[in-house]
Amino acid sequence: MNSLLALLIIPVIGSAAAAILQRYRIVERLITFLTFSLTFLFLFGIKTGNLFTWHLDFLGKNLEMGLQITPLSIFMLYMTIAFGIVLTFYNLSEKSKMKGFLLLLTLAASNWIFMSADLISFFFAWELMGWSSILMIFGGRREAESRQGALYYAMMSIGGSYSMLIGIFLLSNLTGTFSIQSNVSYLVSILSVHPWWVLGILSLFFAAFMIKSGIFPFHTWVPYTYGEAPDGFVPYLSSVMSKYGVYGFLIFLPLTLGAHVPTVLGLAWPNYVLLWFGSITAVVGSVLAFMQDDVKKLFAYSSFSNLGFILAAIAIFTPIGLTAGLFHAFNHLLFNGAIFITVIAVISKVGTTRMSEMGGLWQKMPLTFLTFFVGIAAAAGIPPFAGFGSKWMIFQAMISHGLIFATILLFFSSIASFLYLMRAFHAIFLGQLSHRYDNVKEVSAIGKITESFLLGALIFFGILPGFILDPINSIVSSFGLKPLPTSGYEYINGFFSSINMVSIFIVVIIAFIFGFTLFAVVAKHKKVPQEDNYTAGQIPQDWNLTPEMYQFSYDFYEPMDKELAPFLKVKIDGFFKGFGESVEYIGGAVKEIFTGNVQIYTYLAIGGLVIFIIAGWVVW
Amino acid sequence: MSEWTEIVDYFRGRSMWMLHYCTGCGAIELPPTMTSRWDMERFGITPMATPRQADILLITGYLAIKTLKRVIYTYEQMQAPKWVLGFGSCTINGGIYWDSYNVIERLDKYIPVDIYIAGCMPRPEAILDAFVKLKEMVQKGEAKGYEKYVKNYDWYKANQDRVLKRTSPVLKEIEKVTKIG
Amino acid sequence: MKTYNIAALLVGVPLLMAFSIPLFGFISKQLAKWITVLTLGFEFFFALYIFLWHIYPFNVIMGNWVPPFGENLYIGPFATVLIILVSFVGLMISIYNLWSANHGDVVHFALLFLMFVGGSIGLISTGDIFNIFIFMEITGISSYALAAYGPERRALGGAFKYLVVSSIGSTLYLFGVLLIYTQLGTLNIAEIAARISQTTSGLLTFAGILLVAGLAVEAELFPFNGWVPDTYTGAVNPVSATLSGIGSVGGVYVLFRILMTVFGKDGNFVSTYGNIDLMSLVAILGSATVVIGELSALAQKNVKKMLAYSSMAQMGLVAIGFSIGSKMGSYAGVFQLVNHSVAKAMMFLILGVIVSFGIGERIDDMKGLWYKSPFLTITFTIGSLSLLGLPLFGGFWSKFALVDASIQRGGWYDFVIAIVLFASVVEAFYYLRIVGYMFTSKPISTDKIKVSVSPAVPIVAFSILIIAIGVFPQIVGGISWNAAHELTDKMGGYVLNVIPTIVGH
Amino acid sequence: MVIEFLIKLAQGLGIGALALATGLLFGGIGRKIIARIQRRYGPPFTQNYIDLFKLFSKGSVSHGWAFDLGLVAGFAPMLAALMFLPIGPFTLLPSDSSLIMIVYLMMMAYLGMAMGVLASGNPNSAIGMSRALMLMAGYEVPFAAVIFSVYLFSKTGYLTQIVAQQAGGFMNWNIVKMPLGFLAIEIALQGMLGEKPFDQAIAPAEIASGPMVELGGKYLGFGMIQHSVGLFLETGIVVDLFLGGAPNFWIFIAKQFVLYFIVILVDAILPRLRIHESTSFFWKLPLFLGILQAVIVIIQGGVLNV
Repeated sequence: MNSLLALLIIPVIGSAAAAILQRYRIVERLITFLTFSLTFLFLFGIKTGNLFTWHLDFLGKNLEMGLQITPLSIFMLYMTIAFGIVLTFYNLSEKSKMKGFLLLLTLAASNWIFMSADLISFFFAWELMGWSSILMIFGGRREAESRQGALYYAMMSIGGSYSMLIGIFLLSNLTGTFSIQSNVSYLVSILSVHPWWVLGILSLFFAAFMIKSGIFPFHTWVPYTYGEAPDGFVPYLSSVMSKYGVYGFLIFLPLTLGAHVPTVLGLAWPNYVLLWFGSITAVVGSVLAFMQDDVKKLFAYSSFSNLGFILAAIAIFTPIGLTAGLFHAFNHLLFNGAIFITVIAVISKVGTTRMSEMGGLWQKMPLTFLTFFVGIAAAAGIPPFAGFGSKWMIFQAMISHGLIFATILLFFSSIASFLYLMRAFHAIFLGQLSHRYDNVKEVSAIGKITESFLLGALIFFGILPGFILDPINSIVSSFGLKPLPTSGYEYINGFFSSINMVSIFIVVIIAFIFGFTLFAVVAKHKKVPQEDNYTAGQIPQDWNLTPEMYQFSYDFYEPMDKELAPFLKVKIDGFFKGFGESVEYIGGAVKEIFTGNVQIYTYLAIGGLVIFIIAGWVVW
Repeated sequence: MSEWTEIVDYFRGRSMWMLHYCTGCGAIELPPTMTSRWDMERFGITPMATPRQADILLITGYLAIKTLKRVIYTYEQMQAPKWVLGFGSCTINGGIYWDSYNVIERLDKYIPVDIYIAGCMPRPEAILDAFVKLKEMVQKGEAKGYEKYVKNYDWYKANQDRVLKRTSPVLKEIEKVTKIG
Repeated sequence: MKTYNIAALLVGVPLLMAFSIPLFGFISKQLAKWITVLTLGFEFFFALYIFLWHIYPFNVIMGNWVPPFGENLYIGPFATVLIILVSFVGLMISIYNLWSANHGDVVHFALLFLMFVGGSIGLISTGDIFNIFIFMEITGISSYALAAYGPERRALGGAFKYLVVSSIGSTLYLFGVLLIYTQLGTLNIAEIAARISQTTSGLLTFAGILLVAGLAVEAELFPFNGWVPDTYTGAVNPVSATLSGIGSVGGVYVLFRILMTVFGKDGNFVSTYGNIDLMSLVAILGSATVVIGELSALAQKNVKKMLAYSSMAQMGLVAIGFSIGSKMGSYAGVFQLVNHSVAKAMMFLILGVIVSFGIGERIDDMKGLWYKSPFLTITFTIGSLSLLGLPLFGGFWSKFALVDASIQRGGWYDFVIAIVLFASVVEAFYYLRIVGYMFTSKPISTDKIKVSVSPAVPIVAFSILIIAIGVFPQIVGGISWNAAHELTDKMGGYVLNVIPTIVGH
Repeated sequence: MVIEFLIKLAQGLGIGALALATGLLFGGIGRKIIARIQRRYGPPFTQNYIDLFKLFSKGSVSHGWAFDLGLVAGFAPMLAALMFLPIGPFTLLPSDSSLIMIVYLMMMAYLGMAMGVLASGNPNSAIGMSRALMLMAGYEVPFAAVIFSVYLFSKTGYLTQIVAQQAGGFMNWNIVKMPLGFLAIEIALQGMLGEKPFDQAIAPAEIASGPMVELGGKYLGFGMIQHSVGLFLETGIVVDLFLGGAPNFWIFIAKQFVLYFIVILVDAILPRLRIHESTSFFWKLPLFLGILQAVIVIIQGGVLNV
């Protein structure tokens, strides 16, 4: 079978099988996992330049729908399917809700998005992914909220798709073809002649991509949706599905490469604008994240904040910017996946998503704790874990253009990410263990395997980034740019510097060994239970002090509220909600036309006729 | 080995961190002791915030049974080596509260006191004198109150229980109140 | 001129069987139902035969009187696709009716139903504007009666409203026909079409306006569609399905047959006659209908009423598609019409099943349907997603074509399509809201709904059809394209096929 | 190979010890200076060595392995970061991205430390940590602005090279070329070192010394080492960036001491701000200075040719 077709057909068949057998949960999960694995096997058969086209007798045009493989699509396919395998493997054992057949449909759509050679297949796949994920989000932990979340997502997503649809037809009417390549090259050719027109088309497309990735000002749906989606699906939603927007941007961004357009600080102005959208997203996400008490919402904000980083990086369409963006996309997939999988593991054990109700779980779930720790260290960009290299490259890309304000925004976001990550870390795993969770157990064997794998991957790709940078370099050269120099798997080569990650790793390890030796040699310590704590002389038991009362994690950054209040007053969310409400209000008013009174209907009909006739008379 | 212990003891004597448990009026003597007139930091003595960090427990004044309980708890939270300074007459014989029904008379029946500072109030000079004495004792390896406490724990415990028993009805009441609240 | 007179059975058989149903009814009530199924099965397969063996386009000539002198039926691609659609939907609803006999007088119901379908087929196939009026009256009268069926009092009210507004419509239509006859002296569509461009009488424009207004009642265009919500809601569900899946098809057919074939010009863009741009008029009506329909549906708490408003809005989309005037636009219109009537008929039937199990028809009552019947939930979802135009479902391609056509047309249609798409977002909201209620929210009682075979067959058939169109749009695409060709190429597509020897060409 | 490695190891430990000694000495001198400003005699300037020695010989409590791991994780990356800092003419592990490595390794140390103290489960340490992090959100932003200006100005992140660019006398130092940046980083330094008015995190009288509330004995010792090495590193970076590095170790620590002296003077005369006041302070004046510096550098032609 043609591998390209197999990537689409196998998930669909798997989906049908899973739908039929969904009554038997374990079978359904197994089918989901196996389908992902099988799809992955077929990935080895594809090569750059593979093409597949079929003709569709539709629209009265010679409509060619095609699949094609570029280095970028290979990279995306490997990344997303591999993550899907990890997630579905994890879901084999856990009780988290997830509808396998919809996930597999999403997989088919996802593969199709990355492989589509023309805008019609792209749109088709995009919409398919849209509705299958919408249906998936129904049926989260909390019923009413998950419905709201799914609807919010649906509204934004469908709005975005329609905007893209209009863009597609505006474009194809001029070029007479739907092929992505020829449309993009057409846009390149008219960019300097009709810049506003191109901008109009691009903004129609970019709106869809921004919505999907949750870029400011379309970020508002993200927390509602990620926060309420079924636990087994959230990692996929935030790690994989947010990357479709990135892929979309990468389709259109090369068009400013060869064109003569006004530049700002060496950046073509459309890129400059996108860069600002990215930077603002990064900041907005981080700032809103550290105000959150709901752990899924917190990482939802975190997720789109990182997407802001990625967008800012790829907007600087230089070799280092592109490399940094793609590298961060990969790292984000990895650490965000690790974080979300550990988070849903915790949620499934404690049965709540409110962080202020958790705490001290490191004693009960040590492996989960360690995975989470490494995950947030990577998210904070700390060497030698995955996440450091890409963040550092993003900063280099920005500094090299002298984009001081955007850089500072991003750096602030990076620091703020440290804040919210520490908060989640503290509130979930550190601090006092409530007696409610005395019986909490570590995740099952399958969960342990998944977590160890993610832990290993975070370290492995941290110290040997070359395994990711190599394919990224081939993507960079496929865009006609000169890739960054490579010098071995352990090096991250940047603009200013090259970093040998292995050497850092070794130095840190030696320092750790020394630290532990010192720790073991000097005076001995006494192990005490966590309740034995400094309480200013009060004996906790006398005052009925329970561990959860002795845990400070609610409203952790309350003093910041005051400083950020002016910024938090701007409520984009409120705008969308208010818009929705007023539409509903107008709907209520319009409904009153149909009063149920037949006389009114008669008057309406006659009135309509009279207006026609008068209008006819006047023009006549 | 003994040389090593001597060295350690020498440094311990030079760096004593103090947790002041200010129950009574004696606390008023501490600010002058710390500030420019007498400056106790020149002996390496610094006030500390928690029992985990402290070497000296300085108890300034009378101890009601209620506070005694906290003192014992705090003392047990401190880690060896640790020393106790009883400050003022109240810790020695109850002072003016000698016949009170709920104030203890002798602190060292409940926790081992290394040095008492007599007086009502003792002046900062007296406090500094006590610190210097303690330093000398530590450096000579004589201040071993904490070891005494471990050795005679049963005796101390019995003494503590005898008086602390009296607080239980009150605390029981509180328990009820907090439960209802 | 190809003729195929045996095709007169398409119109004749259902009407004949309709009037003989009381006879069968004497034998057994069940037999009356089965007769309906058989008749419509015959219709469907006959139409399918015409389609698959490419017999269309052809004329059916009554008593050897060639048009324009005699009465004729003309079955071109447009008629073929609509006859297949109507007979298919009719067949499915009649199969559904085998089970749902709880609306009173079974025999007369079957009679009226068959009469309605037969009338619609006649309406679609006839080549004579006065016969159109006759068939409109046949369908009209039967549908008033059908709409009044049901145990609830609101059915009567709905039927009465339908009757009043629809009578206004037919009166206006009749006036229009009268004016045309006085000006041109003929009733044959082909001949009128051929001769109309040689006449410059303003009265014809006036006639056009009257015809648009009259037919807009059946085609559910604002402001002539006041009857829609009450009638649809009042009628029992199979009747609502019939009205929405069959009734509106006939209305749309006539409206655009007259606007495009009669009043249109040759060439790609058929729009103006006289000074009044009738097509733009319809586009405005269509846009208004879409917006008003969607907004009204948004505010509804009653699912059935919501479906009614949504029907209205979908018909607006169809009208916009045709009104673009280009081939692509007509294509989008035909395709949208097919998708709409299939999906909407199915959803009304599903609602009928739900209601028959004692579950209310408000949104809140839909809560947790997934736990009661995954089958109904999934099929309802398929219907909704198709109406929203999401891929893998039929509606995707028609909405796709609609956007393409509008943007090709350019000009103020860019705004029309923007409005339409915004309205579609609104539509997505209320449909997905229902779907959300169905998928989430465990209900208080999880008594399983056992769907018996006869309602399950049409629902399954409709769902399969929707997905089949979604995956292979060619099924409908090819013939719709031909239909679009017929509509936009007035002379070559229609007139010369009916009367090859037409004067003045 | 092995010999080479062992030599490096020994040198590394030596640097660690030296940095620790310097850091502790600075701390001791700082205490002495403050005492003198307050007209006290003050402790001997070796007091910090004595304290550290005592702490390592004293018993302590542990709240579990995460507590232990956190303390070591707070110590080890600090030590690792030292290896990349040019101390005078000497750098153990020259790397052309030394600046960013030091900055990020220090962050890792804070992360580890935070993990340890939060694992103790004491709300005071949580409050202290929350304050420390909020303060960090303040001072890191102007700090970053200055670092970026230096990057743009020197066109490298290699500290040794930055030092080399400043060779040839006082007028070549970056403090002369980028005075605003130096000002901003000196203010940021005040916050980084947690000296008054930015010592909210370890306010002893308010929240019982915040993060350190459960630390005793060797744990507190590790905390002290971390602080001292951090002091050495942070002042060391500023010396390398702005004060032209140093030809030998003694001049290096002399320059470091000058920076620390300013910090101590400010510390001695100011009271403590509230946490949100200090955070927003950093977002105002120092950030403004830092950005102004960066803009000046860009205008002077600091943009790299890509």
